[in-house]
Amino acid sequence: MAKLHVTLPGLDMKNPVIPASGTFGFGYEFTKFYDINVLGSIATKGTTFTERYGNPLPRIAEGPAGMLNAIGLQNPGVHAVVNEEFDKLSHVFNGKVLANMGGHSLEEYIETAKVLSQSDIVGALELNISCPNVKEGGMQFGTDPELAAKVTREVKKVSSKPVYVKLSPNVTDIVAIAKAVEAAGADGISMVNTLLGMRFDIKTGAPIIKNKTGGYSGPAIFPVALRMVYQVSQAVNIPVIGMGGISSGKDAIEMMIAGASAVEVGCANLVDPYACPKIIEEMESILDEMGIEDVNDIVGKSHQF
Amino acid sequence: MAKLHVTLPGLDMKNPVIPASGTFGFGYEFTKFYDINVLGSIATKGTTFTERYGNPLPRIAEGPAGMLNAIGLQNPGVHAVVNEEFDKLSHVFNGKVLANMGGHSLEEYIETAKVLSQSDIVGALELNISCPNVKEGGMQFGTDPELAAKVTREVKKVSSKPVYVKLSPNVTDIVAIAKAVEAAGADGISMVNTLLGMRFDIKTGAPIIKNKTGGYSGPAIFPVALRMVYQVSQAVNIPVIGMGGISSGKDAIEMMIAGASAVEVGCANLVDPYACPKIIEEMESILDEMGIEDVNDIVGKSHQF
Amino acid sequence: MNYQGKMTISSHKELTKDVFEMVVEGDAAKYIKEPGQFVNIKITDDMTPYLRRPMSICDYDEHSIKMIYKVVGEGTKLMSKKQVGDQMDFLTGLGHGFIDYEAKEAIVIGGGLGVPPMYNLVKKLKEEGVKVSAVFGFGKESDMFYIKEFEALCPVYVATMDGSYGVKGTVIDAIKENNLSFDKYYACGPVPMLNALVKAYPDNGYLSFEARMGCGFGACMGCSMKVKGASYKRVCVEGPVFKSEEVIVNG
Amino acid sequence: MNYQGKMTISSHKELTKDVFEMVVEGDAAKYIKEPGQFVNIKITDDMTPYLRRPMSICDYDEHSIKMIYKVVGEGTKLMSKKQVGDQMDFLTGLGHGFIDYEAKEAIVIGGGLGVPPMYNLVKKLKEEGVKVSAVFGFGKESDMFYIKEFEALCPVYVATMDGSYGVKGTVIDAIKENNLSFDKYYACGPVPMLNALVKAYPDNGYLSFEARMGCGFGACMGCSMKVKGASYKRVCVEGPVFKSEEVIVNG
Ligand SMILES: Cc1cc2nc3c(=O)[nH]c(=O)nc-3n(C[C@H](O)[C@H](O)[C@H](O)COP(=O)(O)OP(=O)(O)OC[C@H]3O[C@@H](n4cnc5c(N)ncnc54)[C@H](O)[C@@H]3O)c2cc1C
Ligand SMILES: Cc1cc2nc3c(=O)[nH]c(=O)nc-3n(C[C@H](O)[C@H](O)[C@H](O)COP(=O)(O)OP(=O)(O)OC[C@H]3O[C@@H](n4cnc5c(N)ncnc54)[C@H](O)[C@@H]3O)c2cc1C
Ligand SMILES: Cc1cc2nc3c(=O)[nH]c(=O)nc-3n(C[C@H](O)[C@H](O)[C@H](O)COP(=O)(O)O)c2cc1C
Ligand SMILES: Cc1cc2nc3c(=O)[nH]c(=O)nc-3n(C[C@H](O)[C@H](O)[C@H](O)COP(=O)(O)O)c2cc1C
Ligand code: FES
Ligand code: FES
Repeated sequence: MAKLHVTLPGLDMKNPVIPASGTFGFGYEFTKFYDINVLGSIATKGTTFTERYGNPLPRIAEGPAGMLNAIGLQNPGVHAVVNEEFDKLSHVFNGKVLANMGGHSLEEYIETAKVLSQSDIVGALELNISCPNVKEGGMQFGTDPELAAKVTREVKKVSSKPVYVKLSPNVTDIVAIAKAVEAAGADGISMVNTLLGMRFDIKTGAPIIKNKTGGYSGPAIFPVALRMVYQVSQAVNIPVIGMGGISSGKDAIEMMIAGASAVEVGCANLVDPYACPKIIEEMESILDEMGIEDVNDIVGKSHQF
Repeated sequence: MAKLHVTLPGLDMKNPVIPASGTFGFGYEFTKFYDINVLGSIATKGTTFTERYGNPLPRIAEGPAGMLNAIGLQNPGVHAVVNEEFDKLSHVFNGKVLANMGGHSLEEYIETAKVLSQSDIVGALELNISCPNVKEGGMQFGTDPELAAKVTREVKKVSSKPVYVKLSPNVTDIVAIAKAVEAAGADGISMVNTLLGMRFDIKTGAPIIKNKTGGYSGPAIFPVALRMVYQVSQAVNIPVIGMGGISSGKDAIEMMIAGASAVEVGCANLVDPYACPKIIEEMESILDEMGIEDVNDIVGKSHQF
Repeated sequence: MNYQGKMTISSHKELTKDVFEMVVEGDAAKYIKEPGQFVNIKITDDMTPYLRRPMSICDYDEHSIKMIYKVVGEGTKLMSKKQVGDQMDFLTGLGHGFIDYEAKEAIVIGGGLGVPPMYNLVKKLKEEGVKVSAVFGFGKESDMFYIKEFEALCPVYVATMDGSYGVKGTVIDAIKENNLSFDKYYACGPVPMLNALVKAYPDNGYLSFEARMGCGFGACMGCSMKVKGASYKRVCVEGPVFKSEEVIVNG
Repeated sequence: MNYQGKMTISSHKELTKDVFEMVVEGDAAKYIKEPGQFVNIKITDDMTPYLRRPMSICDYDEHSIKMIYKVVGEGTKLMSKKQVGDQMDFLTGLGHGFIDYEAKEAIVIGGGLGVPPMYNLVKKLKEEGVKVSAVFGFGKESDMFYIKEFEALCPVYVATMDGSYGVKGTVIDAIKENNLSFDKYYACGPVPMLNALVKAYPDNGYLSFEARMGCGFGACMGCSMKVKGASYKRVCVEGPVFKSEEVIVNG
């Protein structure tokens, strides 16, 4: 049976499959469906320093082979996350989580990182500089290499845990941003966040999402995510956690071939609550069929061509 | 019955539906299926000054709800296009075409524009500064506002016909590029070209497309295209021809609501050779159902929200 | 714990233009606990439509679920083409429904596609000895459905917007014109109707809300509603039924 | 002019592991002109798989088309699940096939899934009075299919890579070991086989090529092949059959 175990900074995981931030809450909704200890890790819901209600409804729309969301980082604030959500989670999950965090401002990122990185259950931080759904902060940090480097550097200073920077695909040159955050001390890169999209109600003419634009994710963005992971993983020397449209074990393997050292699975969890365990099983059986003994052997296999 | 007639610079069209460049050859392949005079116009295959064979095979891959291509602007060169292809086309099509053109260099764009714009069948030029599939030129002109403005300005100088500039979606700020080409004299904007993507053969690990990356198009990119058309059409005062994933009359209407004054239909033609006539009919019946008498009334209807 | 499973269509018919009644059978039905809960359906096996479609439960038992739905878009259109014997993937027993059956005189209020979930509720209320009447609002007479089925259970009062049947106007007009008295009400329907009800009757009501949903089981925060006394509640987990006292009108 | 239409599956069976024979019926069959042409199939009604799937024609008449295909990916897997009575959308009569039947002694050469299109060709050649033999290459004995059907028409020689049946090696080994003489050959199979054939027999051959296709009818330039004496030819329109004289080996 193929070995799925992978080790990344701060994350020693029995397999490379991590539910993506925002699509798995703080984990325990899924305990209704399965034992979440089968997962490599969990990327928890984007956390900010202060509580956020998020954007007005509707927050959800659909596209071909994908969905749009504009949640707007709804979360109870970092103290409630650490004291309540992580506490609840620690009773049902014995691994380490990848604590996703957002912010309005550099200061908010720094303060949030301080608190999060002190929590025992946190293996590493995932610094979201790519949220398209909040007015200030969010994506703007992720589209400018200098700002991206700055927030990375400041968060690294205060974090006692490794820091993954989560990149936006809505940029001309994602490699430049990846290199900038690597130079600023990032321990890894998570990519990609959602593509900025819109849908309209043809009867009224209004955007379906109240916030107008939303983040597009799901199978539809898979080829774009693969391309970016391929480009970035060749350009940096830190591990890349790849995501965007993964919904099968085959997809996860393709993403690792593109250059990802682990994968996150996002909105597939919403459509099929069993998506992650199914992906883990399918990865194992495909690798077995292909005669590959260790999943680490396929990471970046495409780079030789 | 709803009026579908639209008038754009250089293009007086019985309806707003134009097959997109590269997915309709020089038109006559489709005469095997239907009378192409039902179309508003035709965006002809990207033409360069000298003949191009294009990229090695495989040039085609697939994604969820879409396809990737890396044709690489294969075409017989501008003189053969004007003398042979347009000549053949003029026997079966009595409208004006939108002559799509590409180039390696500023000089090639200029020389190509000179020749193309003198052809009678050409209503307007479509300046492709967004082809992701050629090594030099192509997309690089479309990702930098200054370069984009420069090529627009130079082509405008030599063209006797209106010039539409075709934008790449692979950018951080498409509005900046749109404004730059508007300021440089563009008569209209065509958008979007394909999203840069990749797929891998999980057995060998190699990219499926020989050229490695390809342009992703089809329904999967529709929400991204809508968002960009919405943003650009609000920021400029020249008409936008919207495209990216349109495959039904409903899609075409949604694109016009987003802000497009006409639409192009790309790879839908490849899957269903009757895509364009079906879209035209469906647009008419949806508008009738909605009680809208003139298709021009829905252009940019979303901007009021 | 598992409440996901394939259900097989055992009956499917059009009640009135574009409104269908569908009965599905399968084990996942046994996770339904109360009227007002909903199911979330993956209509096809492919990627389009991508998301599940939430539907209320009109009636249910251990092995079957009856739903009534209207064709409004791509997903419901595909659903309407399904045939007896076809299967769809269901998440069942979602959300919190109507659980307070302590009343003397109750009215159930349904607007359009808010009518169906009242069916099982009326049955439950009657079992508990509550005197129930139903007040339903429709656009026009030809939109009406399921009236006979309800009339077999309780008195039914109808309002139509164009006056083509019953009282002309809204459900509130029907309540007033018929001088209906009640100490509790239960409602489901479009948000403007729910808002109007909360304004007219701020207390002792239970109202079932809709929201576009990403998951239907609490994972995505796509359906959060601002309510009094809490920062927010999820329509899919804490709802879809909320107390009139906690609803923020036009929130 | 129209050569698009729904075809209905009238027979569908597995010949050997993952290799299926499917017969479809419908009017679009009448646009097929010659062996070696192909059809392009939209397997589902939805957006995935997005593109059509090209398939050679094994045999055909005015109303029906027989194909043999192997399950290699998502599209062919979905196809293999189709049942008699199901419909798929076809473009038919695509490409230029084998049209030169003037030979004394011909051999048809098929490698793997290149075997099926030879079936109707052998029939045509025999009708024209040509003496035909068939040479087929497979990986191993258990991959073989359709041999009996061909043996009913002409002598058949087989090569397997592992030697489990017939000559060990390639089709060229089989031609040589069996001392087959021929003044024309017709081939279909994987590109390395076609390249080897052109090298060994540069003249008087017709070879059918494959390419990943965007459209199958000449619109997208997805399938252009470099050939001698022209800047390029499209596999889907000018091909899939090319003369050995114009093929650029490893082009
Ligand atoms: C808890 C709950 C119970 C429901 N019960 C019923 C019922 O019993 N009968 C019935 O006919 N309808 C019911 N609805 C509404 C039903 O879910 C939508 O009509 C349906 O999802 C539309 O799908 P579509 O693909 O046909 O429309 P589209 O407009 O093509 O759908 C596009 C997207 O919008 C969402 N959407 C569209 N309209 C609504 C809506 N009104 N509410 C929520 N999401 C929507 C869809 O789920 C989908 O994600 C209920 C909704 C909720 C939230
Ligand atoms: C002219 C022509 C005739 C053919 N005749 C036959 C036949 O008679 N029997 C048969 O089994 N196969 C035949 N093939 C190959 C067949 O088209 C592919 O096996 C099939 O498209 C694979 O689809 P998939 O979804 O299962 O595989 P996937 O790998 O999932 O397909 C992904 C994409 O790659 C393309 N693709 C994959 N493999 C090939 C290939 N070998 N050639 C062309 N495109 C490919 C698909 O069309 C699709 O666009 C023919 C191909 C061509 C071009
Ligand atoms: C409903 C929803 C909420 C999300 N919230 C967050 C978030 O809080 N922080 C973050 O970094 N990414 C968030 N994302 C992005 C996902 O983590 C992921 O990057 C993206 O969805 C692409 O992966 P997918 O195609 O597998 O969904 C969210 C995505 C969805 C669909
Ligand atoms: C096979 C193929 C070839 C293309 N060639 C060109 C081209 O020559 N010039 C150009 O400007 N765009 C070209 N495009 C891009 C399309 O014109 C269009 O912008 C894009 O496909 C998005 O629209 P769609 O999603 O409807 O296909 C090509 C697209 C495809 C699929
Ligand atoms: S729909 Fe996902 S949390 Fe309610
Ligand atoms: S496949 Fe489109 S031109 Fe041949």
